[in-house]
Amino acid sequence: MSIDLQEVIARIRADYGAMRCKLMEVCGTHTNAIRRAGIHRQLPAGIRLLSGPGCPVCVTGSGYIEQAISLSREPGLVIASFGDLLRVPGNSGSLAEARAAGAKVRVVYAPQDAVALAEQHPDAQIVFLAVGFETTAPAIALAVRAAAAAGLANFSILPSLKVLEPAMRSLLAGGGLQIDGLIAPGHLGVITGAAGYAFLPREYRLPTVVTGFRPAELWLGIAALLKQIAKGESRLENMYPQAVTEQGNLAARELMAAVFAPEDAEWRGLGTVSGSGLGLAQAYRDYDARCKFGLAEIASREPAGCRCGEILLGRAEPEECPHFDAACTPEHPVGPCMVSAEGSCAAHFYYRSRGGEG
Amino acid sequence: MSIDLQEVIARIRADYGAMRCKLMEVCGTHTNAIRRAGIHRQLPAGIRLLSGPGCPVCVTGSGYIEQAISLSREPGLVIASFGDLLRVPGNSGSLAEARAAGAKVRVVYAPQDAVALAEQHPDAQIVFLAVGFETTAPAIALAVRAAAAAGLANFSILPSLKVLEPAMRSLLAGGGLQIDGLIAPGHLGVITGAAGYAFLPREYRLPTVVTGFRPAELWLGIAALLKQIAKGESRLENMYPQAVTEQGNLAARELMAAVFAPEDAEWRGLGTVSGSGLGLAQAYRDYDARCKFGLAEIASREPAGCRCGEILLGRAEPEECPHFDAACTPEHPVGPCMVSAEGSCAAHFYYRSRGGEG
Amino acid sequence: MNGKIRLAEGGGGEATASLIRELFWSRFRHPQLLRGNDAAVLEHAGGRLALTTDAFVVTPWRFPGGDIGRLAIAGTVNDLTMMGAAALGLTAAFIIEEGFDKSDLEQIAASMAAAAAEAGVDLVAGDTKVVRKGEADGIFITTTGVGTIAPGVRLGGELARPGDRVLVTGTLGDHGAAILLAREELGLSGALQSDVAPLNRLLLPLVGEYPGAIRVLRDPTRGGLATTLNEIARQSGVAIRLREAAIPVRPEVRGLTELLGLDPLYLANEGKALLVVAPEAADAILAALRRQPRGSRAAEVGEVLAGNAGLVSLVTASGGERIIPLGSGEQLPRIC
Amino acid sequence: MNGKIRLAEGGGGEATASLIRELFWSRFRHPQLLRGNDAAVLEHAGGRLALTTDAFVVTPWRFPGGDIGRLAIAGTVNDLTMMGAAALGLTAAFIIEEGFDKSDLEQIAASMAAAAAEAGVDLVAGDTKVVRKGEADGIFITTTGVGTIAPGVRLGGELARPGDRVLVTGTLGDHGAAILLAREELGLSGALQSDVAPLNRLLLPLVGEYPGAIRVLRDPTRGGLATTLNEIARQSGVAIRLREAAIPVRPEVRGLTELLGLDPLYLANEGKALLVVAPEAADAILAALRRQPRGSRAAEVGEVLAGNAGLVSLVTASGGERIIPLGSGEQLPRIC
Amino acid sequence: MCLAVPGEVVAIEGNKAKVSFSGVFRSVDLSLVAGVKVGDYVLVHAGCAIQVVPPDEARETIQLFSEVFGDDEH
Amino acid sequence: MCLAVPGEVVAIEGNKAKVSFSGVFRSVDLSLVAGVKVGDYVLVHAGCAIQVVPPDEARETIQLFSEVFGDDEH
Ligand code: SF4
Ligand code: SF4
Ligand SMILES: [Mg+2]
Ligand SMILES: [Mg+2]
Ligand SMILES: [Mg+2]
Ligand SMILES: [Mg+2]
Ligand SMILES: [Mg+2]
Ligand SMILES: [Mg+2]
Ligand SMILES: [Mg+2]
Ligand SMILES: [Mg+2]
Ligand SMILES: [Mg+2]
Ligand SMILES: [Mg+2]
Repeated sequence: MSIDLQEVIARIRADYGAMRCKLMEVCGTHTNAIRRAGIHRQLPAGIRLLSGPGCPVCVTGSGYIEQAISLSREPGLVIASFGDLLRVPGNSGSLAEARAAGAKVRVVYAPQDAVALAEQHPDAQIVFLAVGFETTAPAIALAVRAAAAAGLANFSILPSLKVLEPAMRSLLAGGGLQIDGLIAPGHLGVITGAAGYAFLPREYRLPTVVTGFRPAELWLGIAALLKQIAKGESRLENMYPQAVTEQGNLAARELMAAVFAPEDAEWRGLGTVSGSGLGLAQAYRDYDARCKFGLAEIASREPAGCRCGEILLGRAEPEECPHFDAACTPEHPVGPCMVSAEGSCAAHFYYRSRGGEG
Repeated sequence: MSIDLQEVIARIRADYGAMRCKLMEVCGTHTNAIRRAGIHRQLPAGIRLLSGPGCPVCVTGSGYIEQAISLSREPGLVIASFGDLLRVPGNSGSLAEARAAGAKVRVVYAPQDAVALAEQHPDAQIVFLAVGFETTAPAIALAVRAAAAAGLANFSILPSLKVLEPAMRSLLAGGGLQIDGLIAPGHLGVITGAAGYAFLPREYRLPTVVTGFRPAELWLGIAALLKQIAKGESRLENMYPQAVTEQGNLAARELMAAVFAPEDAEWRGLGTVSGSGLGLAQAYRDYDARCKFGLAEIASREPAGCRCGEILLGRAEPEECPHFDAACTPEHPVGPCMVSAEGSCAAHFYYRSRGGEG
Repeated sequence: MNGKIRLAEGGGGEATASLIRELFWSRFRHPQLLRGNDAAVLEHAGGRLALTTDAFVVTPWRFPGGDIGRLAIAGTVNDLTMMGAAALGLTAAFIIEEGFDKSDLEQIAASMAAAAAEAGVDLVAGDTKVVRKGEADGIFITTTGVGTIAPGVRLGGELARPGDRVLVTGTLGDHGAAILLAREELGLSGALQSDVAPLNRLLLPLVGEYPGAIRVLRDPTRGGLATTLNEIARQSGVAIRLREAAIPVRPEVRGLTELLGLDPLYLANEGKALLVVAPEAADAILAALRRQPRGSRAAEVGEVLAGNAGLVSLVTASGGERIIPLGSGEQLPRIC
Repeated sequence: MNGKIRLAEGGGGEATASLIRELFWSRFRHPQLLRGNDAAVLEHAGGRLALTTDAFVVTPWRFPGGDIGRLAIAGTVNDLTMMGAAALGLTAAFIIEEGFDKSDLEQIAASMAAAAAEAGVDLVAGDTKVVRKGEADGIFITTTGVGTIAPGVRLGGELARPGDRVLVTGTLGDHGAAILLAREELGLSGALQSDVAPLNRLLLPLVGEYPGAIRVLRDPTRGGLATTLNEIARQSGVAIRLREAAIPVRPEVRGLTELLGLDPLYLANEGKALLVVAPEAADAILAALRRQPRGSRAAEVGEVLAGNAGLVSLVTASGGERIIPLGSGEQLPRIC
Repeated sequence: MCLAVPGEVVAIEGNKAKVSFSGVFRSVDLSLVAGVKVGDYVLVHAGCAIQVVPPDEARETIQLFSEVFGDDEH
Repeated sequence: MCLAVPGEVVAIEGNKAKVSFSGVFRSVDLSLVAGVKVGDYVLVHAGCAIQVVPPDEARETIQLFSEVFGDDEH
């Protein structure tokens, strides 16, 4: 048994050809997968897809990057980071630029690889840049726990971990976010469970569908969402049950609860959202680079004219920014939404048709 | 007024054409200057020139080099050295090879440049390889004094400084050294004064002439020495009065007395000669890398078959060594006499005529 | 120009292109340099010569399926081949870091010799420099090739025309994936191998056999197929549309790129070529390629279109369409 | 081969020669490679081509009188010139360390352009790679040149004959001395400048004018006059005897070499050539050189002798004689 | 938000698995998923298995499609 | 034993001199030689002046030669 995706798409186009609505995804990997599959161009013209605050790189404040850069200049200190963070502009430049100027910045695939780096280089201080949402936080918690178990005095993390729910609430509370349905992040749901999204239809009457990332899964999620909207429903539907259970990964959530503690966090575009971040729990404070190196907080300064904040909220499209494709390109990004290939601006830059698609 | 050196040489060849004698110089710079001027080929056949223990590189034991190499492998430690020491083989290899394997070895022109290096790199430990005779010791004493005055905790020296007189006495005492006249080192004499050589004719009846390094100066010294020998005299003659005074450089000698203290020293070929070395005086012990890094003494191991020891004593010629121009070349030196361009073996290798001159 | 050189400026994408434009094209005005092909073509009394140079700096220098020596020979032979040129001779200049193992150097020399023999080309001049420990990353090799172009042969990135077909000689991304696999810091392993190989024996006979029908020959090295097609689209003032389903990619390469969030179209190839060919000859050329071992997985992957000059797009397996932009430098593994 | 590469093995002396023999000559058997001239000569339908390559790694990259860009152009133009070849085109491959200043890169490109204009040659192809911070020493440039050799021209290190005269086009050691001066760690200063310059305009007309009389043309770069003469003596199976008094050396170069215990005959030159010429033409060639600004201090410095094949010696100012051996690598300042 | 990829467990040692992603292998931490055996597919994010998934995920999607479209309102 | 070279003092600051070796300059320590003035020649070893020397050293040599040969025994 297999699906003829062309037939599915044709049917959706037929069924919802006249519909006018805005759907939002809040996951960078969704943004990217949708663009890569070319789904934008296949949707009926009245259906718009917005990209919300779901790329950890995009929502990280420039002050955090700046802290990392200033740390990276310490002699004997090595920054370990996920690759996509390297090109994010801070206030004074990116980590890639700091590296070009001599700072030691190593790209790792997994947080535990940064712990291994610390074991291999006992004379260096390794600081891992801990960015991510609930999906990534457990992997980082495992790394911190492993470092603690090994008694490593030369490993720490610079936390900028985020939790989705408070941010979604803050977004929706204002009423400024006008969307008709939400494509909920599939992999985050693996940890939180589908139940983690239940507040959206329940409290905000937002039709919400959890989906995966393959083209068929995305079309499935969109179809389900459009159907709800058409029917005037607002339910939580889990269209990715192969991976997302009702309650999610309990072991992961327990580990997070043991290693991390909620703290306020700054989101680019949203400002500071109370309880939306994860710091280290008291027992693991020795592994917090902010304490260990006495780092002062650095205020974020968004580049002049950059509209990333509004774009993350679905209040503006990248093309409405005066810098888009002028001063700001993936080559020379001004704002963070242009940095990651999943940032809304980069996605628009790369995947727009020159013939017109926005 | 000028000299026609050709005429001078012709006269010497005429006057001493039939003479049979052995002259020795004990200064590497003399060895080199004589070879470079081609004097060997111009002397009458019966007059032989031997090179004694006068190149600091040649007389430095392989154990010392080995200590330096083991130090050079310490993380954060930088060895500063005169250039010619880099290719001297220790027991396990040379400093150049240690550098190729990753050790930090910097070539400096002056000992004070090593102090400057310490000032510029406060996070590194700079160890200067203090080799030399009385000529070099004052410059090293100035460097140690400057480091002490600046309170530099990251500068030290690994001493292997030598003093000529005890070594000459040890050589001559055995009666094994059969030479007819000594060409005394001009620049060492600048420090010690001509008086520093007076014991040679006085106690050992050795005709001794202090000379400079230009071809004319060398010929002058040789002429004076031959004249003494021919007349059966044994006097000290200072043929370099422009630079060498009777008492030498008193300021330099006082400084050496303040900074250094005599100690026993190992000479390659001579073994350990009591009181023939200079260590640091009590007041400057903090600057002795041996104490600072708790270095164990390393026994010298001369490469099998190398006859450097005998060659330094004038008891063998380089060509008598089985390795000469076979296993041992300036490119791949086996013994230290092949390492420095001034070492006896290297000098023979480079400047011999293929037609026959030894 | 202000600022400091970034790694991305050597990545072969837009950053490299703009650096080269600003730095060199503004000062060196030779028309061949400005053309931006794999090799320069010089006319002289005895006919046309192709001249190409490349510095090889691959890290690590040894990788599954090859090493920097094989790469340096194959890369230069291939750049000559892409101009339809038969190698007259190659030169190699070595920059070696003090402390490099001589036995490794021997292995590199041996694999250069083997690659040269495989290609039937000669190394005719060389140079060796040694720099201090810490002043190079083991070994860098710059190879330069000079070759002769037979009369009548005309190839170039500027010659693609609407209606032409785009062929590739085999699977894409193998070299780039093998390099990522070889980088210890990513902790990956597998049987995946670089495709590094000289292509002159595969392609030069075809160039002779189909005069005029083969418009463009390119080796999609740094920056991969995506970057190379963008260059051709710009040089020729055409659009190019790929069909995702037709592009051959090994499962291991697919697995690796999915794991790291990369795109195989941007990964380097060192033993593949892309051909833009006249539509009427496409099937014959494809069949000829497939008859050779190095072309057994050749495929027609797209076509050249009029309009939208410079645009490269791809029709996805699910029928969508997306732009394939010029890459932007360093391929960084992504978490998200 | 065991062990690790030493700096000396890049010094251009005996160590470099033996490394190259063991590593490359054993594997690459092309007769041009084995000949060991400045450039390879390739015969093809259209006549003879000369091909040469060199990696430039000079530290510091900027020095009194020039920079690595000027050096890279002049060095390659000169190696072609030494074969009597007129440049058809040059290529340049850059390896740049991440973090290198773009304004410095611009200056290097500008001085390459200026040197190319001075020589009247074109850069026709290039390549740019960027390596990570700490994996190169700022910038390395490999230039390769291809040139045409006029019919009848025959030059080569193997052509010196007893009775021939050895000329140099000017003062020796200027480049090597300028580099030592520029190295901060030695704490030296002064007005001394590198001689780096293209010599094609000085020498190619003479090659045309004195066919057969000029036997060998060489640029005594790495390893200096001493090393180059040793190579020629070996290649031709002759002895060469220099006259110390005739060798032009600037006082500053003399001062610097005495201070550091070095020998100007082993210091690099980058704007000088040595010529081995037939005795009957020596005076005319010397006079012709001296009429040019770049040859105003040209001198006859020695002669070629029969017997003692491979031996280079020097008659000192005081009438003595000494051997001038092939150097042994890195020039290290001496204390003694 | 969060690239995760399914791979096949080919070996297990302690809480680490060797996981194959179409023939490319990486060490993956199993601490967060219980009872994984060789032959299972796990969803991997940042070096951690976060879920055991069925070998043929597509089947579920097909099933769900028919549910969505099977509904006959349109 | 000990390369030493004469150079001309061209400037003095404290106990450091700028010394010219035929036009190449190096900073040289003067601590060990008293009363040096600009224009003097000093013999320099390892960055230290160890002696003040006459500008024309050759004169002394010539003088000494005539003494050695002036002796009429041969
Ligand atoms: S185009 Fe650039 S500047 Fe404008 S909103 Fe996007 S990232 Fe910010
Ligand atoms: S030739 Fe070599 S091994 Fe023999 S004595 Fe001289 S240095 Fe020692
Ligand atoms: Mg090329
Ligand atoms: Mg590399
Ligand atoms: Mg060369
Ligand atoms: Mg390195
Ligand atoms: Mg190419
Ligand atoms: Mg060359
Ligand atoms: Mg350099
Ligand atoms: Mg290239
Ligand atoms: Mg560097
Ligand atoms: Mg040359």
